[in-house]
Amino acid sequence: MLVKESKQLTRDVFALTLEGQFDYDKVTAGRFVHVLIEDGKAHPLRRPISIASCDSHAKTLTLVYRVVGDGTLWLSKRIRGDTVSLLGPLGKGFVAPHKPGKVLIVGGGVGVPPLFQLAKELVQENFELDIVLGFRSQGDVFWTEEFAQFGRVTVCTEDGSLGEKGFVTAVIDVTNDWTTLYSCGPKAMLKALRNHFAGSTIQGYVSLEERMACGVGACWGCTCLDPSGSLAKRICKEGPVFSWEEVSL
Amino acid sequence: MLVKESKQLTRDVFALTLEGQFDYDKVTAGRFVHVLIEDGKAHPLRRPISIASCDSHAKTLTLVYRVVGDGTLWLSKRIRGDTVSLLGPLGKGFVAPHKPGKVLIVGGGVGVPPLFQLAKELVQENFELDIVLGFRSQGDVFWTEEFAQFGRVTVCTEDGSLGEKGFVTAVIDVTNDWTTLYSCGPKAMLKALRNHFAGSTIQGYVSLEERMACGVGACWGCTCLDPSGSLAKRICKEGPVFSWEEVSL
Amino acid sequence: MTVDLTVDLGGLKLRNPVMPASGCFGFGREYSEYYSLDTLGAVVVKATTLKPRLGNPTPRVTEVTGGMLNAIGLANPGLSKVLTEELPWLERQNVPIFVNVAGDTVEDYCSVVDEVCRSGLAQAIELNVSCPNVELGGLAFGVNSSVLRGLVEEVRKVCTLPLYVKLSPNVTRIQDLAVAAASGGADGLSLINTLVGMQIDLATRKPALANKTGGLSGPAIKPVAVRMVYEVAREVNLPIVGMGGICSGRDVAEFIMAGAWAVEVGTANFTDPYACPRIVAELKSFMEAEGIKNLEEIRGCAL
Amino acid sequence: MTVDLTVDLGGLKLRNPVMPASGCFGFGREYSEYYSLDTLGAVVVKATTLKPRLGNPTPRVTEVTGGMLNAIGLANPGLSKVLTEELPWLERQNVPIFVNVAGDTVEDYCSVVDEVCRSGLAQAIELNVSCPNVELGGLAFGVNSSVLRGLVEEVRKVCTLPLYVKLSPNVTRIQDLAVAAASGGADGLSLINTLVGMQIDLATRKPALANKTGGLSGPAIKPVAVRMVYEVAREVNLPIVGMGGICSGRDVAEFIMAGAWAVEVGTANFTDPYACPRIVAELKSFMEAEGIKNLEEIRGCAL
Ligand SMILES: Cc1cc2nc3c(=O)[nH]c(=O)nc-3n(C[C@H](O)[C@H](O)[C@H](O)COP(=O)(O)OP(=O)(O)OC[C@H]3O[C@@H](n4cnc5c(N)ncnc54)[C@H](O)[C@@H]3O)c2cc1C
Ligand SMILES: Cc1cc2nc3c(=O)[nH]c(=O)nc-3n(C[C@H](O)[C@H](O)[C@H](O)COP(=O)(O)OP(=O)(O)OC[C@H]3O[C@@H](n4cnc5c(N)ncnc54)[C@H](O)[C@@H]3O)c2cc1C
Ligand SMILES: Cc1cc2nc3c(=O)[nH]c(=O)nc-3n(C[C@H](O)[C@H](O)[C@H](O)COP(=O)(O)O)c2cc1C
Ligand SMILES: Cc1cc2nc3c(=O)[nH]c(=O)nc-3n(C[C@H](O)[C@H](O)[C@H](O)COP(=O)(O)O)c2cc1C
Ligand code: FES
Ligand code: FES
Repeated sequence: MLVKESKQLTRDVFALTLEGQFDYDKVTAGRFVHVLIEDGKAHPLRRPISIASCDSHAKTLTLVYRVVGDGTLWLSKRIRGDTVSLLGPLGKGFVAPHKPGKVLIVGGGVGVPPLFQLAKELVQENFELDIVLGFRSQGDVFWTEEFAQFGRVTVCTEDGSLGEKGFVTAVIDVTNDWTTLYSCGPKAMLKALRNHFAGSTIQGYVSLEERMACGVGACWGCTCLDPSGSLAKRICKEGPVFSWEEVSL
Repeated sequence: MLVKESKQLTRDVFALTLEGQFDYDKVTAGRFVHVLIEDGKAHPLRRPISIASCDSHAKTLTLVYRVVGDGTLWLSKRIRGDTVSLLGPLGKGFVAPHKPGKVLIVGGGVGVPPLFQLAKELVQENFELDIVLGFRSQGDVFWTEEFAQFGRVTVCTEDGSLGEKGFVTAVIDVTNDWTTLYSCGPKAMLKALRNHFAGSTIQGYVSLEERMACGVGACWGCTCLDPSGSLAKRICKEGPVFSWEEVSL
Repeated sequence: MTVDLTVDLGGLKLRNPVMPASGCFGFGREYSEYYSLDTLGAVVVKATTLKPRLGNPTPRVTEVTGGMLNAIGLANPGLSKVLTEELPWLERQNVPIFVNVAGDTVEDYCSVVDEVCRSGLAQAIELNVSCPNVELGGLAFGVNSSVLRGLVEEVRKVCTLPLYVKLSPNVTRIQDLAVAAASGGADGLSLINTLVGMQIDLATRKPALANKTGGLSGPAIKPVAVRMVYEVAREVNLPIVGMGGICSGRDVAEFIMAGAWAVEVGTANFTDPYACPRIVAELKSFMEAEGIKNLEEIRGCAL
Repeated sequence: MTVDLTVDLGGLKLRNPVMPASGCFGFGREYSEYYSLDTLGAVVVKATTLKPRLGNPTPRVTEVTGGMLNAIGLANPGLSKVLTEELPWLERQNVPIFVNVAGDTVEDYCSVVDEVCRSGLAQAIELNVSCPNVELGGLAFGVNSSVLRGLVEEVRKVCTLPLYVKLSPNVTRIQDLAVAAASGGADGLSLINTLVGMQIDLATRKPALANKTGGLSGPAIKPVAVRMVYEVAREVNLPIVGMGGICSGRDVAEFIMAGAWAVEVGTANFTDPYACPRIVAELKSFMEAEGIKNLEEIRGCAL
């Protein structure tokens, strides 16, 4: 696809908007694309990046990513008119709530982006949303205003430099009447959240990350285990979104 | 250096003009630069390319090369404003004639470019030049008019589609009174030329090619042998220009 | 010019010499969503073991310059599911099937090979001998000539299909192992499996893979693979399936010239899901441009 | 934060752990035109043999993805010129000198080592054991434990300098060769030399190198090199000089974490003539950023 715009959101987080042909119909929140780095010669493995936002009318796709290594650094240097090769959309995204009622969305760091597309889709289906976004520090915060159009947003930072101080669990009251929880972020956050809601009837979903090779389910590089520990699931194929019941965190 | 202009001369030959800082003072005809391909990650070896023309006032350098593989293909895609990393000038270039008198310059294919800078330098020193340029076919011919400003140019093509038909030796009369011969081109041509002048007192010089790694004399990858076959010479360091007496072809 | 891409692997006819490599193509389902599998010479399925295996802990793949490391650890659904759920589906795709077989003991190998042969669902067996031999303290079957020969002899007894032995490159002289496999009764040789490698994660200061070491694959290993195919082709008169870093039709030509009859493509599938059919097309154009009528014309020409 | 880059290789003190690798830096003259050699930990000179050698026919270098193949064939001016023309010059550059020694017979090695030690012009010997042993029909000294041990024992008798044995990676278990070298009396180990590889030139349909096979070096081999350093560091308690594909300060850190005490940089010099001093600077910044005070702090931390 062609780069339409590349925007730096924080010190190390970028939003890349691509335009052109893509299987827009198959996009649902939580699915991801597998991005080729340069011509793949020095970098034979593609990079999995969640779809942060998708506009099938304008034919654009937005990815939001943190620069952490060679691949994302290369990506951050693409400018308008450059070509980027994507595979996707891949994986299984978020499923709509089984029950009506209020929905809680919790994102941490670069786990926030896929929740944007999710919030957009849920609001279209008239769900009421509470959104909690956690970041390390003020300088890492992005897109909180964009989320505000979809629901009530609470921001927290680990050092308290913006919003509430502490981890996302600190600002989430488990006695609230949410029916469904969607979360994406560091594994520690996902675990803490599940523990936080231990005993609750809320239906929880997590989006997981693992190093990937194929991205399509063929190499078994990216597995996680079911809670019994005896069955492997491919995060790229059966996931990246799983319900709490499906996986051991 | 920065790409100032890239011009396609034939189906597969390109002229790349670079501008910016360079050790212009050390340029002499026959010396070469060692060109980095991309960031060197997939292509750790630089590519040796002769300096076809150099203008130390305008601070530009021109390389003329044939696209034969990955490296030269990449080079052919550089556009104005792109950066190309060069090492050089490297090697030993053509030395001025020891005796006054007429000079014969013979180039074949992409052996032609370094002779352009040579012709320019010799004319500045008031030598009279005969120039013979051989190509495979009409479509491969380039820069013959540029050479015409320096002397009498004879063009020949293997298939006779332009100029004389045949190899360069076919149009060179050994009884002519040249004191010095400079040649650059395929090894078969260099050999044929030397045989052609067997018994003559002409002082002959050849510019040799070999696969190179370091380009600076450190790896001994690019050697050729002296006529006795018992001494190795590094083409990148002691060459690429040698007198007939120095090397076995 | 018409170019003949077919290969006759000792009676087993392939449409073309390009097959996806074991472990890089699952059992074919995933890539069948990208193209029809009957465009391939054959499909080599994931290593199949007697019992299901979860494989190693993650992370089990990581990238390195020009390649990747994997320590999947033979994760697979086990023989019984492979026979009931995977191979029957794959058989319907109209493409020859090579079943890659792995095990911890000679007995394991024999049981799997026996059942696969009896099932009638496969066209050839590829013996993955890079697995640690638990009876011999974890040394791989494929690094010792007499151990390898012993394994191949036993498997041969139950194997009614063409038997390809897939050699490990982590040895001093691969031609010795090739000879051992041949004298044990192999019908052909596949090479190379991955080179053992390691990457250190500077953030954790520990090996990047949970398993510490992993198998290096991709373009980085191509020169080693071509050399090994060449060395084996000079000493053993059996069909060779070459692999290691193949990304293009020109890469295939290099392997064929070094003595391979057919090739497998592994890591390149991850870079480009259409790699295999693209490589078939590129090989065809290369042969057309060079006036090569069939593969035999160039097979081993560099020897 | 001040960072201490020095290394104490069993008494031999180096300013920093970065030295150019043998064969990739001549005798230092060429790169001394780019920077002052006293910025280096040491210089490892080109393999030196008893008699001058022309080496193999050309082409003897070629590029592959992420690396290169070389078949220089030990071209060098021979011991006597090295002692009279090369080492005296290099000694004046104020940098420790490792003389890489090669030979066809045990006697050759001993003669060269003996004379280099007597000359007083070197600080250490690096024994290149990847050379074919003419007495044993061309099998390399470095691929058989007892042959290697025998060589090292003989060299040890005449070697009065620290003796580093440079191991070949083309073996089944490098740790066995490391143990053999150690028991033969090595003071340290260098690893890895190049992997044997081949490239086919599609235009000629023959191997690209006149010698057919060549040594693979560069980033492509780094994962194999890191793994081997790790395996050797776990089994042998000697200083290790690690190498194979090092291009950056971060690469050096990987080797140190895998157990290396110092490193050599080969192919990277060709990509960037300033590679060695750049890598020293990068290593320093990495250590500063990570709060690592000296190399011992991270040496072998991934083990
Ligand atoms: C399903 C999925 C969705 C993701 N979505 C996003 C997103 O929307 N925004 C974002 O910033 N990041 C996302 N990530 C993480 C992202 O894939 C990595 O940050 C990225 O691959 C790093 O590449 P690099 O070359 O910069 O880093 P390097 O460390 O140089 O990469 C080396 C290798 O490790 C892999 N790798 C490194 N970190 C990770 C990681 N955290 N997860 C998976 N593989 C990794 C790379 O893919 C590559 O193969 C997602 C990961 C997964 C699995
Ligand atoms: C001193 C010198 C001066 C040269 N000047 C010119 C020039 O002015 N114009 C021009 O068109 N060509 C010139 N060449 C040849 C040029 O270096 C090669 O065509 C070029 O390196 C090919 O690179 P590639 O990546 O396109 O080809 P590939 O074949 O992909 O290259 C693979 C490797 O082989 C080497 N290689 C391939 N062909 C040659 C060759 N003929 N000579 C040396 N190395 C080769 C490459 O450098 C590279 O390391 C010169 C060569 C030398 C030694
Ligand atoms: C993720 C992955 C999994 C693999 N699994 C197997 C396997 O199960 N059995 C096997 O024989 N080889 C396996 N291999 C090795 C490949 O089949 C092939 O030999 C190797 O990757 C070299 O080819 P390539 O460079 O084209 O990938 C695996 C390779 C990779 C990358
Ligand atoms: C051109 C070239 C010449 C080499 N010559 C020698 C040599 O003479 N002696 C030796 O022990 N190793 C020699 N080597 C091997 C290197 O010293 C080093 O072990 C190897 O290249 C791996 O390091 P690298 O990947 O950083 O290049 C040579 C390598 C190259 C590329
Ligand atoms: S990345 Fe290959 S199965 Fe998930
Ligand atoms: S290329 Fe290294 S010596 Fe000439």
